[in-house]
Amino acid sequence: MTGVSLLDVEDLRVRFQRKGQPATTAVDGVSFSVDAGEVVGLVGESGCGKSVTSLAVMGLLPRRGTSISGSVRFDGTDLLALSPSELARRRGRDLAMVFQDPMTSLNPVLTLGRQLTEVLRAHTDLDRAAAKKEAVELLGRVGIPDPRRRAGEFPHQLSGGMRQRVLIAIALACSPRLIIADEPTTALDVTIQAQVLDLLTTLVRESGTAMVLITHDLGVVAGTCDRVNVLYAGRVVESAPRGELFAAPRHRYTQGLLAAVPRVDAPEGTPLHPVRGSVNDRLAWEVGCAFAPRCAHADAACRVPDIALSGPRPEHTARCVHPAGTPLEVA
Amino acid sequence: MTALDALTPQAPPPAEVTGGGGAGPWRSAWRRLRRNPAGIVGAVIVLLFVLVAVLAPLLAPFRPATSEWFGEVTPTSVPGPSDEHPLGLDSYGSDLLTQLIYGARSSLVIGVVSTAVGLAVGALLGVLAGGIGGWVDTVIMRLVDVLLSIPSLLLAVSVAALLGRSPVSIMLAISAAQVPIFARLLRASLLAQRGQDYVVALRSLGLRQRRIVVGHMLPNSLGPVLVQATLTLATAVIEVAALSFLGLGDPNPAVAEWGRMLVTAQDRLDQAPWLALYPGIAIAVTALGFTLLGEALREALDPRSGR
Amino acid sequence: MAGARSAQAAPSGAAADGPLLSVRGLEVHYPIRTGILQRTVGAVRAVDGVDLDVPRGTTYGLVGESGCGKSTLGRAVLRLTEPTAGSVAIGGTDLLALGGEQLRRERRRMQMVFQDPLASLDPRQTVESALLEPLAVHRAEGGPSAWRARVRGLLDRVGLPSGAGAKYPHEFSGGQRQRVGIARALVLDPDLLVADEPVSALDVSVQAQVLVLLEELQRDLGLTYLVIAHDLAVVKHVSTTVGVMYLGALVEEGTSSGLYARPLHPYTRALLSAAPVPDPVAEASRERILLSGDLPSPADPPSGCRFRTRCPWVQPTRCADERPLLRVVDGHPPTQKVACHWAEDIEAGRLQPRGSARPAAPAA
Amino acid sequence: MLTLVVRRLALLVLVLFGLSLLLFAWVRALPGDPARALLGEKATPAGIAAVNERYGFDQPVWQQYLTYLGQIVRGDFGASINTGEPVVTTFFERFPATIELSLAALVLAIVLGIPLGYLAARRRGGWLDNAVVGGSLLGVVVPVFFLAVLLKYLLAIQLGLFPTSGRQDARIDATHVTNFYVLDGLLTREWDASWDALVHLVLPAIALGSIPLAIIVRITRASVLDVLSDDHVRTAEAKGLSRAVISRRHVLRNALLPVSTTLGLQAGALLSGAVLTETVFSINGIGSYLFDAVTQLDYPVLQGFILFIAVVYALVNLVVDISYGVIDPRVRVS
Repeated sequence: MTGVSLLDVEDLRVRFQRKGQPATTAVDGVSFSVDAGEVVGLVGESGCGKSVTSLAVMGLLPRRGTSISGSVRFDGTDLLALSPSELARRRGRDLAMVFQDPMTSLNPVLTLGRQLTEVLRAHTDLDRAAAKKEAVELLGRVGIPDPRRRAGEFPHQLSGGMRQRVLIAIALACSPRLIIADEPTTALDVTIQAQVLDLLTTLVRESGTAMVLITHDLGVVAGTCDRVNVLYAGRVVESAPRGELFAAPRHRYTQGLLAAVPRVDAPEGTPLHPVRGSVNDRLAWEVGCAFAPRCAHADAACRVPDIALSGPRPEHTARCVHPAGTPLEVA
Repeated sequence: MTALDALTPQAPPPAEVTGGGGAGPWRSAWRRLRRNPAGIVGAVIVLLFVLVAVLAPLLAPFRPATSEWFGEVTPTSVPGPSDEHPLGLDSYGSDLLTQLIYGARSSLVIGVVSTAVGLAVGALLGVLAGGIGGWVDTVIMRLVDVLLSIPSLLLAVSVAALLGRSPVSIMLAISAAQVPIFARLLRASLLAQRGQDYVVALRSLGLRQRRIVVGHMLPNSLGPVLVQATLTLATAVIEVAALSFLGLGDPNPAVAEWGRMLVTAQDRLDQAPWLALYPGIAIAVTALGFTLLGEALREALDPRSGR
Repeated sequence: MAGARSAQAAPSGAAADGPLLSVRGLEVHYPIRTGILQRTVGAVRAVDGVDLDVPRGTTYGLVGESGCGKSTLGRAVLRLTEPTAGSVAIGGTDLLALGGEQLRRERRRMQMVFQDPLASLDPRQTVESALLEPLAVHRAEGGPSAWRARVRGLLDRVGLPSGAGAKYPHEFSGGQRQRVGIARALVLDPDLLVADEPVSALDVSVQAQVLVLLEELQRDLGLTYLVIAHDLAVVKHVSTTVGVMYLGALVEEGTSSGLYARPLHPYTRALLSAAPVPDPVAEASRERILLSGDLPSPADPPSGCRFRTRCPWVQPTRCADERPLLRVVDGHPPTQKVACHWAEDIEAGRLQPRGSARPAAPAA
Repeated sequence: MLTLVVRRLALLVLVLFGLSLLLFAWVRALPGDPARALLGEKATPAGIAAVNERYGFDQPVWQQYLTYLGQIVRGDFGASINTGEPVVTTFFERFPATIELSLAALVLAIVLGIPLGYLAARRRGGWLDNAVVGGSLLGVVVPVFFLAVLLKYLLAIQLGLFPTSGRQDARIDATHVTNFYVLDGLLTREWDASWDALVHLVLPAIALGSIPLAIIVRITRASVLDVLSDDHVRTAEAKGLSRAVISRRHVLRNALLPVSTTLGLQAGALLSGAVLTETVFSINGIGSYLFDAVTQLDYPVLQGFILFIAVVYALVNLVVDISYGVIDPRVRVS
């Protein structure tokens, strides 16, 4: 995991300072990497910092009242060190983003075609007509029926699923090397979610684009990602290849989540084991594991600062003093 | 981990423990209000204005509208500041400071009474329209449409012209322009709440419609109404003056009134511009006080609108 | 939990052996008005003929995607939305026949748990006063001191810390708010609880707490639930019987274990195949049925079978011109009913889906 | 879209109908003999007889109303009691002055207000923002007639930069075609006349413009702040578009939608303000006509005036709504 990755996020920290309010730390030292062509998941509940991480990588956080530290290396360049205009030249061309809410993420007063051509025109030297042709082609590629007519329509004339397809087309327009998809299907129905996930993974695999998939849904991750990073309270608490994470989770939080989620394929009478408390009940990392107040296995040893990501193998690490699989589990 | 874990009471986050009895929406609004400097400035201005109006007889050096020094006013000059008259005389030979202080009094009385009447009538119409709905709603809202189709000052002018020139008619004229505003505000607020989950929940608990409207929906509309009333006081102060300016003010020359002071000052603009300046500033500052307070209230009651 | 229920309620005997909730031919149509005169030109058929029975002490899970009419159905059952036609009986009492004041008194027997607990509570009311108010309105037994004790007991029962009563809704976390919502629904000691998406607004780790609480309360208090949700896993977990809704009507109904193990309706199959499972092995081996297109408008539903425009198994005969009714299929228990003309042939594999069904994309 | 227009026109008819009822009731509610009340101090037996004949006060009330309604529909608003001139004629003579003034004020407010509001929002919390917010607050609280008096004293009387009153210097022999003096000068190529009318317009327009300016600035600022936090602006940023393109195409364009609706609502405030401004600067518009009517209780003029204003106000708002539909595809298509 050294230097060869497409995206290398190292010790990313994001603090928000709003006037008259105490500063809040949204991201507290997140590190992960994405190799070319790889699909990496960032999983966590509300407030775990997954969306802030993605916005920080894209340089989309408001400048005022935000302090960011650490490094975000994309193909060797530290994105955090780029000027706003240099970063803007890379956004949409090298790395692109798909947002959560398709209903609000498109400009309501511009035609779909216009919203596609403007990104093409910004990053390629296509002329107006060529860009228009390419836009129609893109709409067709993401499965929008009758793309030529749709290109002249406005966002409100499309269903949520169709709009999300348009957003995917916009993200893919300039063949970026990395796509960050932030809860791309959360606002959609199950059957539409299946369509959109299928489309997204197919297109990404076909074009060899790497993808960071951000979600709260472990099921979505299980069907799509190569590697998974689990976030809690602004830190990666577990990082593992997909198969291992679900088969042998090490962090007590990951384990708890998996036991708490009902499954459609569970045999009848399978009990649920809730995680107690809420995400608001947490320790500062300076004091110990943030999950300790909710953890059934926590003891005094969990209340030491700077618990490192560790594990028997570098591919599967967890930030846990009493990881699953150690003798404590029988207790 | 057993299912029982989920049921054991959890320690609330530390921040909540210190609250003690819990912070109601009004209390937290009050806290936000106190932290807003513009709101404090507004509140101070309003307080001073009310004090001056109430204590006018104590504060003013003379009795109002006496024309006691009429002899000192000539067609070409009005005496300026002197030891006896800190701001000089007005064009009728009364003490200008006294006139200004008593002017606060009539502004306050007319402003408060007209806003109270406008609020009462408007709120009643709004509650009937929003609470009952159906044809009652239609009739009331069409009436409101008619009233709103006339610019507010012209509505006031018409009412004042109809009722003749008297203090009561001025108050009614100004409140007539406010009725549709409050009626709309309350109706919109009630309608917006009618579909909200908490109202549905109250219905499903078997509460009577009247209790839901009076006990829950109305208190939840109080915030916007309070804000509007404060902002309306600013408009009222300006409109009183505007009516006087148009010659529809209180005909009693013994009543000091800022708008009329401004009108009469116009004739002597080149000799004694301060005659216009002082009442003008008084109107603007008073309106500023109510506006600042109203805006601060709005922000305090709805933290999300914080801009 | 000695009930605050007065003598007149608690019907025993005659009505007790039938289902607690019985819905027949329920329709909720919203008129569509257009033009200058606001003429009614049609109707949104939000709920378009639904029959269902929920036996006492069981849970009926209603599942479907947004816009299928499940929430409208839930509200119509409680008469919070006025049904256009049909009947709703609770413990033998026909709700739709009740006048305003009778209905208001009858409301204590049926309560609702909302999706967004914060929105369902008056922001200016403390939790205690929100729970006391219904007791006072219905003049429950005992008087104020008994009511207070009941509220305290209830808050404790749903797992809220002592002192929660004096707080306002916004001071709680999401999970705690939903506990407040559940406590409020229980304060009148109802028989039926309609829970509309009770956990979908909550964090994943907190959802299970609320589901477990609902289970325990049902066991201890003998409650009957109608749970409405879009999450198939949640519905499966809590329900005795599951109904699948599409465009205002039930397309399949069955026991939770039977329906999930052997779904008959193409839509049920597609839904189940689309529901993500947190297990890569299961994900990789599942057959995935991808539906084409979007939900048709409930204002202009397709003729015949409403699902035919998206159905991978659609046939040139019958589907377009004959509306399928719920029926029992050979080889399946009589509890499982499906509204599909071709259910047997599809299950036996005699009919093959159009191209869109295929195994999940290989992961890497 | 067409439905909207027709519905709004239908509503306008309804409102006018209600208004005519109110106005009719108003005159009937005047104390004492309506004819005498109408004529006031100028009542002579002959005058009373004439009024009685015109309004039919000796007929049943409903018939009186129908007569009145019929006159309105024919565009007959009666004649001024003071001058004897038909109300409608005087309106059309004087209305151009008011429109000219209002338009000048509105143009001033738009040209200054939108850029200022936009810049304030973009530099939220900066000195410009604070100045703009403070300035717009002043615009709201300083009465328009006070501002007019102040401007007249400082810039006209003291500094002599602008004329103190009127629409045009009496010494200029200008030809008036449309009664829009600035336009007339341009049409007849009397450039000096046009220029002089323009100079006369400056102070009144600034005074009157203070009202819409304050409001346009605030709405623009709030609306831009809203749009800036919209998801679609973030999408535009994620596309890597240049700042200028985002500002123009994705922020300003969307932010102007709510601004355009408030412009219509400004029509009312503008008309009220015009009455006061015209009084201060002795401009012969309908404002000063109303002023005279009010001071002399000229009821036919007041009645006609209110009806007329209501129509203008409603039409302006209708035009704004239609243009909103043209700008916003969500309204246009559905």
